[in-house]
Amino acid sequence: MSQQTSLTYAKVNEDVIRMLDKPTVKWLALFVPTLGIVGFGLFCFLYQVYTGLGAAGYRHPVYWGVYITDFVFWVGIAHSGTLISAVLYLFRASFRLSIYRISEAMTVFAVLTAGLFPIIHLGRPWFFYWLFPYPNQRELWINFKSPLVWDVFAVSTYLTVSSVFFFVGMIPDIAAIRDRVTEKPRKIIYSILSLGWKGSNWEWLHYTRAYLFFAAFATPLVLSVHSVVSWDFAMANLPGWHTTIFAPYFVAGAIFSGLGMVITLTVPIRKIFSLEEYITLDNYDGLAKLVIVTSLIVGYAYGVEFFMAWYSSNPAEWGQFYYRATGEYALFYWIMIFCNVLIPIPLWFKSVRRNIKALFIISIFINIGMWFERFNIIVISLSRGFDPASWGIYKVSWVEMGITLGSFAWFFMFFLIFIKTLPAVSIAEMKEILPVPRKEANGHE
Amino acid sequence: MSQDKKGGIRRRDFLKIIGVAGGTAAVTGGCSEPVEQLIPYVIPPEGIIPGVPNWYASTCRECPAGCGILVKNREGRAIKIEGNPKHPVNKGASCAQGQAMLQGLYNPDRTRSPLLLNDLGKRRPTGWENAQTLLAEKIDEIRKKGQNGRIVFLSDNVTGTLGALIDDWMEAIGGVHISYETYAYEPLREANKRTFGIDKIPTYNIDKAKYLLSFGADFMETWLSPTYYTTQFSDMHSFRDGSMGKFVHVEPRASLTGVNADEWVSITPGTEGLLALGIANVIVSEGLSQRGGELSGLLGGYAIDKVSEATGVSTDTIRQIAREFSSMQPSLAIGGGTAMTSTNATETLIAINILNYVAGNIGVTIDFGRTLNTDGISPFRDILSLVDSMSDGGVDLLMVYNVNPVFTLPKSAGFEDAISRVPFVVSFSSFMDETTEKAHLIMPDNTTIESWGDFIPSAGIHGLIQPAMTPVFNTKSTGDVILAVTANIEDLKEKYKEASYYDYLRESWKTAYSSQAGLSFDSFWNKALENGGYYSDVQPVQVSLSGGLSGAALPEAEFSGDGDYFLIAYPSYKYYDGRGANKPWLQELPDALSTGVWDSWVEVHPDTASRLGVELGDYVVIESPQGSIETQVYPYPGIRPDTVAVMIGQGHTSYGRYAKDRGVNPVGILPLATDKLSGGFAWFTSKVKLTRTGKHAQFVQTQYTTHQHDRGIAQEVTLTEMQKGLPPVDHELPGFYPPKEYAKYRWGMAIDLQKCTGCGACITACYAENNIPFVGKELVAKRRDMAWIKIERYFEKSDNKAGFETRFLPMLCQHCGNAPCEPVCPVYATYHNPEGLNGMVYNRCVGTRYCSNNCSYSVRKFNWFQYKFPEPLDWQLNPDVTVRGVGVMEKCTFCVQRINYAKDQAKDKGRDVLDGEVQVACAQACGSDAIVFGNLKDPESKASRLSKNERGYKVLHTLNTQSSITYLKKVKWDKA
Amino acid sequence: MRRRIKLLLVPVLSIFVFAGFYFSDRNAESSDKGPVQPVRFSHKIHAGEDQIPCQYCHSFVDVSPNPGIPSVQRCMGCHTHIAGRDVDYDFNGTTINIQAEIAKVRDFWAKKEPIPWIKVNSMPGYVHFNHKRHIKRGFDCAVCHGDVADMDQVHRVNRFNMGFCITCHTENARSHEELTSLKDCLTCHY
Amino acid sequence: MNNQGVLGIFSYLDLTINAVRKLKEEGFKTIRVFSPLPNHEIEGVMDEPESVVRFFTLFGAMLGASCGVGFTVLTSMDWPLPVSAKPIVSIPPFIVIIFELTILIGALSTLIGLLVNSRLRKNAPIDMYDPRFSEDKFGIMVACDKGNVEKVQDILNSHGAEEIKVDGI
Repeated sequence: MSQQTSLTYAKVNEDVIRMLDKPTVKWLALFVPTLGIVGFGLFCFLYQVYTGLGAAGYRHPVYWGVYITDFVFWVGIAHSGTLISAVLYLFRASFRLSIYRISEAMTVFAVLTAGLFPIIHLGRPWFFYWLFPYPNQRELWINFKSPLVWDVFAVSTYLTVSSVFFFVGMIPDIAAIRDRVTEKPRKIIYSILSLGWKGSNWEWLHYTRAYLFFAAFATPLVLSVHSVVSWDFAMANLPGWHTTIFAPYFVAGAIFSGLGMVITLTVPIRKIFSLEEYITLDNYDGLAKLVIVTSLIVGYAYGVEFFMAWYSSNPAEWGQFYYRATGEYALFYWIMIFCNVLIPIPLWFKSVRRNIKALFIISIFINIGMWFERFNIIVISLSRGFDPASWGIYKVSWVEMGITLGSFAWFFMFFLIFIKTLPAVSIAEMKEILPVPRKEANGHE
Repeated sequence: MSQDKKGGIRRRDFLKIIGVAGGTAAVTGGCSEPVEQLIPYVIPPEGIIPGVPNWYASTCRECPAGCGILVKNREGRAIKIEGNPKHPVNKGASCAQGQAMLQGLYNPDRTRSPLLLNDLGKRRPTGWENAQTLLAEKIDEIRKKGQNGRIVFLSDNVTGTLGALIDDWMEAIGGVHISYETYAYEPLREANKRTFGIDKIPTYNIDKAKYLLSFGADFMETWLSPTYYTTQFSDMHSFRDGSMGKFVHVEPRASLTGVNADEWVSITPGTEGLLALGIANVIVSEGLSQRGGELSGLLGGYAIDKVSEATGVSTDTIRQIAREFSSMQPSLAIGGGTAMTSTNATETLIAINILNYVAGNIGVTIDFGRTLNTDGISPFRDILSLVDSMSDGGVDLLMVYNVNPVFTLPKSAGFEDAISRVPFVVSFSSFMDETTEKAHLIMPDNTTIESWGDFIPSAGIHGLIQPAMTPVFNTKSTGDVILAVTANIEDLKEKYKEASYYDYLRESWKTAYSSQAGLSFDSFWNKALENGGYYSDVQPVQVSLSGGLSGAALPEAEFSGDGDYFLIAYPSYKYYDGRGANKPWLQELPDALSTGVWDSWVEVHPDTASRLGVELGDYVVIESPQGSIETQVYPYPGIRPDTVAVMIGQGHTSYGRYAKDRGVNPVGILPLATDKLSGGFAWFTSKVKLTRTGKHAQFVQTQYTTHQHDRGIAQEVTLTEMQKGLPPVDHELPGFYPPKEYAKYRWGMAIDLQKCTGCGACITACYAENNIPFVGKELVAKRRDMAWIKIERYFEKSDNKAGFETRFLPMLCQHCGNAPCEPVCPVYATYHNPEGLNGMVYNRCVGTRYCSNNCSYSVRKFNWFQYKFPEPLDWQLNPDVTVRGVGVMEKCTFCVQRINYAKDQAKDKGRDVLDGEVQVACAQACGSDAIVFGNLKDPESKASRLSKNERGYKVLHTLNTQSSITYLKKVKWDKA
Repeated sequence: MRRRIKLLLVPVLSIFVFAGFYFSDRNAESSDKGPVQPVRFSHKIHAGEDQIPCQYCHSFVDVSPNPGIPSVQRCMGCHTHIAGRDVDYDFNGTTINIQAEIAKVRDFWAKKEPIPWIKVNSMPGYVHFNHKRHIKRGFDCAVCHGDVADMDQVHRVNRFNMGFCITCHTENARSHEELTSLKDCLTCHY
Repeated sequence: MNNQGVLGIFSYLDLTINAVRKLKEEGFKTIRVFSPLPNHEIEGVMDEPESVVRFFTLFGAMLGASCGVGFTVLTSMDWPLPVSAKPIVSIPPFIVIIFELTILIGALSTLIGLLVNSRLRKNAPIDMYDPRFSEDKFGIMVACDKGNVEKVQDILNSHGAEEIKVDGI
């Protein structure tokens, strides 16, 4: 796809690298409060460690709550990044090009954020390393039958692979920055990060090949990670968790929420850095279509869950779903339905898909809806298990709110640093959609 | 555990005496190694081996029932109470109150030394010598006035040696001994006197009865001897050989005993006597019994229609009860609770006696041989005259022992004001209760566990009390104090030759009993110590109906106050008359019916609640002419719409941190009314107004549902179904993997729902055995209670007369063969042990809590905080059980420490563990034998045989968890 | 090129970290001299020179999970008669006077106070170790406590961590069934 | 031998391709083409052998899979702790671990493959570079002996090189 554009190779370099100029006051005005909120989140966590996990709002039988909701939410956010960068790369969908770097960064930072929550939610977080298999004098290993260990492996693999993918994808661009910046410290740092990249045909040969393999690894990985996360629930026998539909349902949900977050993030960046020529309406149109698809899948899953619960005639299962829609948490349930199923409906219209403001608002709703989806799945199911005598209601505490808030700030902190230090749009790949400079106007293509 | 410097409670001295090696138990986690000290004995006590428990037989004094107990002592500390199997009253069982005795012993709010009120109104510690001299001087001073009766010793019904000593002492110093029992059963004695000419309370043989008709008698809670009668009831009501006894409970409110009945008959307050006579009339007039012809004149006045109208009980029901009562022989009618606390109580109980007589139960299920030892109890009018005399300045010295009349008497009795006028009040209480607050001198008594003594609950049962540990604080047994004080009085110096109360006790036992046993005194004494007392058979006494009854009349019960609702202030099976309220285990033990904890509430019928516009947790004001109290509403279907009920025991204004300012005391607003004939205090005479306040708070419960929502958790079958025979069920569903094999042991349990009464003794026993922390109301409100075993209670719709039936189900870790919790733990902190236990390794747990999420039975608990045991409550901790630290999961372990101990002992003997050698704490405590623990691999073990019972089922068996616990369905009488 | 070498450091470093984890809490012979006790009691003199069997003082070791610390009375059983030589003695590098040390014990006895010994070998509260079972199985005290008879001041010879226990349990199991029960967590942790 | 480097800088791809083609015809073997983006035409004209990164990937993935199998099975057998009546070695749950390790080690090994092949392995005796290559210029570097420097310069010049640099050791 080649589009009408005034862009040239040099201008791409110019525009992207311009984003890395000295932080503006506006940027600092964003960054400093963000740091403050991260600090507050850290304080909440330390307070929780000091007093015990009771500082959070957990109560029998709801032993997982906001932290695991946050975990699944952030892992979900991560997913669309990999989808855009890897899966669409394999499908050669060119609308990904301008946004894939931002999504990939989002992936890495979201996984980085998500990875904190399993530790935050531990009763004894100082023993978190017991979850990793390492040789020890006790001669004890970990239980590979536990979905949580799968999680440990899946999330750490995901973090590693997506970071590598993110980094490798940036090498040529970092080299471009290196070649442009003049200040000594920046030059040195970018030189090191560029690993001496020169863009020779030999490098490109291995690079493209390796990149393809990374994409090929990342694609099943992205599907597996959220499947594994979903199995944290589906492997349990709890009504509301124990369903086979969970893996695809979660993957679709993850991509849905991730696309929402991509839109939420790119709209302001596009505006602030005047990237309208890079991130085009066509790009958003493509994203919006994906949003529709995933919204439909998620909506279908909501329906199927209900249907199966009714069809199974299992009192525990039906009791659970009836309760979701009518019980104490019904508001959250209907927020979820509203945000995830109803709100995306206008996207069927092209005019809405190409309306940045509308997209932005819809994306915010999707983020909210998907957070509540996880909350509903986790908390409502736990509130009503098999044994009615144990039923109980969960109430979120300020500590959990603080940490959740902190996690958002933590994510944005990385993002803000990223925007100012690394190329937010892929320089090398942007050039791929521009016409190659030729002496003779009608060359090969 | 490192030595604690603070506290100042002679901990060091204590350690010196007991010589603890190392600490008791430590917290998991943490890697710092503080300097630990090893404190050896100076002189090792005989027979104590550190690390090996010693058991001491003694007698429980938490309520007047006088059950036998065994106190487990480790390294000099009492750590567990169990029922004494050799004791005829409780036969090894115990109740929650008995289990919680240890929290009285180790209560952090105990009075730690004698206290003297100084001129500034402050209490200052003083020495024993000083206190004794002071008391002796006071006595001397008063005696010099030359007036008898100006010294009053107010105690509970102290039977046995101490009672005799007090009587003797009072006589010597010219004082009066008044025995005040909160629940004195005066109408019962009066009725027996009038009916049979015998002023005593008999033993009822519930176990021999096939039909039990209770008029308000809460025999599973407080009535006479609850553990004894619970055991008997369990026997009578258990299903065997195709039949079982039937139990009908008549009361305006379904008490815990009431909900355990096959039928609860709601009756208009104060008309129980009418119903009894009405039933008797049907029996006599329909010729259902040979007896009672001579009473037809009397009974003729109680025609069924008239009775039905007055009582609100349908004629069908009356007829049905009459027929069953006379045909299911032997039967038994008992009276208590509301039937015994209205103004016509004596007449009501006479009516019940007549009913028993008519059905031929006297001498069969009612045994006047083994009578309760109530002779010493002073009549209530003596208490009232004491109040008068105190108010008039007629008492110069009041000594209070083991009673708390300021709390247990209604305000209208004026005791509080009266006692303030006594110039010198001495309290022997070990706790700062409301009466002790009025005392000038406090001479704290040892608790039962620290003292020598004896107690005679009923004829032929001489329970011995022996100390199981040295006193925790600077307290002294009152017997010793009496001896010492007497020695300080100039002319009485030589009165008691014995140096200590222990010697006095031995002497008294020497004269009283040694000849009877035909043994040398020392061997008799040692045997008594071993058995927890001396028990002799008592010949049954035949009684006959006295002549004057035919002219007896049954007056109407009188109620005062202009409210719309009858107020039942009912005695609590947890706090008795309020004395249990300072024990956190009891506060945290969920009430069997409301599952409420740490507070009071008013039980209101749901219809009444909606009429008042209130719901669960709303505050209402209950107002009588004598005062008002404000408490939360608990809508309860088991109460008449015109009646409300509040539990006695809370609402302390003193009595330590756990009791003070918690809940309300309904006794406070009762009018001073008495039963007309016996003069006993009548609790059930008030009509109160209820007004909503608009205030609302969460009603802190441990169970927020009342229905099973078709989950089939607590199941039942009808008697007819049982008689036809149930189809055999295979509990082992096919699994994906082959079933697990066990070598020698598979520990398991059988729980008979037919027997479980919901009393909660198992819960408290579990707390005591397993170092389970109590967490307080605020955390229970967040459902963070740590109980390893809970009693689920469901009110299920039923076609019975009440419209609902109650099912209790003890829920604890099922130790599933196919446990959902195990595979999800990432670090193997929970796993399946080769003996079928679901192991929980605290120190490996990182706290992901996934196991609890995946536990279908929701029995896992999490340590949200580092829970505290305020010193010296931590002395009670079982050294064999790890004290769990913050952030780890915990749950029932099937008392693995006991299993390991039994295996260790068996290994010494070179054999395997035999059936019955391991008793888990809950099964041990259970009075109704509902919980049976044992090795399922041994086909002959009791648990194994019960597990194969046709009534057996596994909770949530469709999940194929292959749990080790088999529940036996409750058997229900079909609608007749 | 320097960068390339640095890259290689990553795997090397991680191997070090793992090895560190592995070896850091292996059993290392403690070179610690042990705590200084309130009375310089020499096990070397009592158990070594005088050949007093361990169980004479630690008398509950075969009947109870706790071995028992001798009461002061037990000390005085001998030291009523034995006042000790009035000689200097090299006690792990500190010079003490034997008679003076015994006098301390007599002091405690006179005051009827226990001697506050400092614990040398200890286990966390979540481990339930039973001395009786190990002694009955025929293990010598020295297996865990080292050659106490050769120590003046007793010091820790083995770190009693789980690796120490489990190695011994694995080596000494006589049958598969016994191994299962010896490696069962609930044998020690409850 | 081949210790001289000549670097030609081009603005247009087609000119670059032609220059390479010519150089190849002239028998120059050690040629490097710089470009700001990967390009198939350059790949085509250079005709380098297939990248060996794929073997790293394959080997890594296989190593990862076997690590996964070995790790799960051996550690489970090391101290058999039964959970929920499942066999000690129960394959289905292990598959997840095996899969994740396959990807992890496969990806890491690909990274190593990339680093080793494109950076660590020296494929030319001399390094020449111009910062504009990362922007919009193409470049051709030819390593040759001293005698051929001029010839190369000529070829590059004649094919439209905008700038030519020569470097030597």
